[in-house]
Amino acid sequence: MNETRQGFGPLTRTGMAARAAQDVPEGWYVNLGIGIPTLIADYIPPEREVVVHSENGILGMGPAPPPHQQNPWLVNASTQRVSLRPGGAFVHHADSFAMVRGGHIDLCVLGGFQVAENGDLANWAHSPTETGRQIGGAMDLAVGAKRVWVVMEHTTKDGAARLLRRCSYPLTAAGCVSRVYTNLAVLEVTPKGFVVLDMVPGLDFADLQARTGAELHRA
Amino acid sequence: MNETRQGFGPLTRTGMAARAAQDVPEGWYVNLGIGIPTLIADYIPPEREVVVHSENGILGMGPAPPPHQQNPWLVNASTQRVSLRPGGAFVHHADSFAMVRGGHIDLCVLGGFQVAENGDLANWAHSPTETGRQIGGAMDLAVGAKRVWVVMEHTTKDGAARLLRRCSYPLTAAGCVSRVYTNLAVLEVTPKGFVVLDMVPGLDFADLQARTGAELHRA
Amino acid sequence: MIDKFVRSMAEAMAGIPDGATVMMPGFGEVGAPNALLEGLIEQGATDLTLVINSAGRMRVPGKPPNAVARLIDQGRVRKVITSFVRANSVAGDWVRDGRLQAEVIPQGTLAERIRAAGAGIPAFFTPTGAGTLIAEGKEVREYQGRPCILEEALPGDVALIEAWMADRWGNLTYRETGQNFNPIMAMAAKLTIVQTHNAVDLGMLPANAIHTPGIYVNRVLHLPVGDPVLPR
Amino acid sequence: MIDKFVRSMAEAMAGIPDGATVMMPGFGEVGAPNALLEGLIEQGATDLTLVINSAGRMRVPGKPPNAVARLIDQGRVRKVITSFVRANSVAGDWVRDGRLQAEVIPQGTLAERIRAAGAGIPAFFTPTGAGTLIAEGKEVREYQGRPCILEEALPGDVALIEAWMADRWGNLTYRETGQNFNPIMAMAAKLTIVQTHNAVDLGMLPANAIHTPGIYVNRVLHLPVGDPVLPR
Repeated sequence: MNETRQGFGPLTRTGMAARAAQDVPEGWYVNLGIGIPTLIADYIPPEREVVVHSENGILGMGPAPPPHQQNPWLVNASTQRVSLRPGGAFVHHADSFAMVRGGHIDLCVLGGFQVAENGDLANWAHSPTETGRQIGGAMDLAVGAKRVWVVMEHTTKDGAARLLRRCSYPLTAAGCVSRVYTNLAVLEVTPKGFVVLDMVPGLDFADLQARTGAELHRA
Repeated sequence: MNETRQGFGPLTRTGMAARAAQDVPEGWYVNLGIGIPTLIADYIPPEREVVVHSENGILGMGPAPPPHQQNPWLVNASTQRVSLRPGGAFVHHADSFAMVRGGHIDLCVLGGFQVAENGDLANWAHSPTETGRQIGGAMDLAVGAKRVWVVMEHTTKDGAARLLRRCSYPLTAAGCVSRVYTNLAVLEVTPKGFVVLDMVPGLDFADLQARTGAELHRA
Repeated sequence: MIDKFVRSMAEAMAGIPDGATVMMPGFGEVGAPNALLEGLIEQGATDLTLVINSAGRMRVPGKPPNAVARLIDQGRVRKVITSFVRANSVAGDWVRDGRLQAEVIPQGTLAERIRAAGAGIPAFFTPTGAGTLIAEGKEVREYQGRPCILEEALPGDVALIEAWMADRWGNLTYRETGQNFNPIMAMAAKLTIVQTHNAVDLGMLPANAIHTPGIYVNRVLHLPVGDPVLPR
Repeated sequence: MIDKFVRSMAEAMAGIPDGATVMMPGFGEVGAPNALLEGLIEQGATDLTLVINSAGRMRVPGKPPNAVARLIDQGRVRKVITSFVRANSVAGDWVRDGRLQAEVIPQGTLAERIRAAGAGIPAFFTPTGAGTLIAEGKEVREYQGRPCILEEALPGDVALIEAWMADRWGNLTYRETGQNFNPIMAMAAKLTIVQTHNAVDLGMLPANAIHTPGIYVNRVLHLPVGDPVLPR
């Protein structure tokens, strides 16, 4: 509480991924969205078996292979070349999304534009009328996974809050988010709103509140 | 027209199957129901490639193998041991019925209790209240196949008509039957009703009409 | 390390509660989880709803009833959801006497309702059964000029699965017509319990030919029970 | 003898009419029927509706647009049904100018609507998209306390498919992530046209690992086109 504003270190992208990775237990089936969520796989210790799903038809995805082992037929949902772990399976798109939509994925981690204190997520468009519409699998994942975590910067580049009372951007899904990992904090979405589970060292609660567009609660 | 009632020979079960087999062209995907329809496969010449579907998950079913080649894991929809033709595939029940319900089966041949002149089929129950209800895949096949043929005796053992103006038994599906092969005749179901395509030698039209509960039309 | 293998039938059956909806695949005896069904009979759960393609064979003099018939005959089944109830069967008797509810539906609708439960589809329209007794009480809507009825997903609490090969992640393959209802029931149940003829090391099943990915499987019991036995 | 192999691209493309709904699988460049798409560009059909996961990549200076973008840029596409339209793409420009309709929907709903068309399901409810812009104009009904929206089947007139192996009955297998939309689009289209890397004798594909049974396939063209090329 006696730190200055300059006294804390926001997490980097990889720092956020590593922090979220701590909370993924062995045996979970997880889908890791494009961007920072994809990096989470690199921070799960190899001895902790977590089965990674990719919506283009991989269950049991492994890391990017060394260049001489790359297989141009084996790409992830970001169309990056990846590998398959022993025990992995390939399926078609309807079967892949049956895993998602049927409630079989334990955890999906998505990037976000905005998260509201009621769990609403906005991560695909900035306005209802823009030409570009990149929905992809986000709506299916947000609705279908047993748990949805969001990893994103706590504020926009301009300093505007991304954690809000209500989202102003078009929704991806209503009431779906259970936890948010930002570069400043880890927050649980609860019936009373955002509860702060963790903050980066040196950051105080008031500072975090000042960067947040909804009321924060202490754990 | 000058034959006596005793002057014609009704087809046997295998005779009916052989007659229907004549009309199955190369390249069709067909499902052959339990009973006489199953026998049709034996009368399709080996050089005429017809792909037989069995709803328990076979596409490309072959005949019963010799005893020393029987495979207890390979049964048809009547749970008889069968074989697989080169090019055959095994699928699960939802994928098998997707072939049926999705309109991909060119022809399904079913047994029948009653067929009406509007194409209605009754082949699963004799009353709405009986305890035994053996629906199986008949409703799916009757609705889903591109064409439905029925193979059955022209009359019941008691001599009652099975070809009727309207079915009195519970329906399997409405308006689905396009052709009926009986032990006496081959009939097409048309917008004006039953049209007689073929009769066993020695039977005359009036005799056939006398055994039929709906008006017959000449081809 | 993920290891879904269990060491005993008791472990495989643990926690199946009274009142559960139990899915049982198999077509004839092929792909039928008969060992697990014996385990369930032993385990004692009652007031069950069975989802099963056929509610049991016809009575054959001199032949003992099969396991499903015995479970029914013990009064432990409240309801069957099935595509066949034979009049001359144990299930038929119990239905006739009003001691067993039977929801008899088209086999393809049964398969599709199970698949829908696994795939997160709460309800769908289908032309199958429209204009028949099956349509009674169901919403009807026309698509492409054909009447279609609204059918709901059919989820299970437990699925008993018979596999040919399994690994410790619960990936499964089946033999020949042994797939039948197994892959979709594994998808549709909250607790999926497998008996497998063969246990193989992780990575031994070909990745593009796994019939049931391990995500759908909770427990695997290695039981080399031998070939299916034909009823007749 | 059933023989679905055709000898030329012209034969493969014969009869695709103006106004057709054409389904194009592929995720990235993997499983994308690029040779057939070039054939379609050559063939000349216009006023097309494309069903495709992504309506085209972002513009990259110095890189030529891909085949889908060229088809759009020739004014031959009336509508895309897709899960991605990028603002900075050929499709994005045409949408912005009002010369291309875009129905942008969730990827899983896209897959399920295509599968539904293949499986004879005219419509289904899904929670995906409920409470979002996607739900506009759609019927909403609650199941298990969740709002669900009614989505209709998405059939095609033509599907262009990329397979790894094919036989003369049209049985297909795919490599690694090359399955993606291929098996379901093959099911959903009236006319399914395949380019295959490998042609094999009947009986060579393992019967319990065929991804697309031949019942869904009309024409197969043997074109060993080589590995997919990554966009970047």
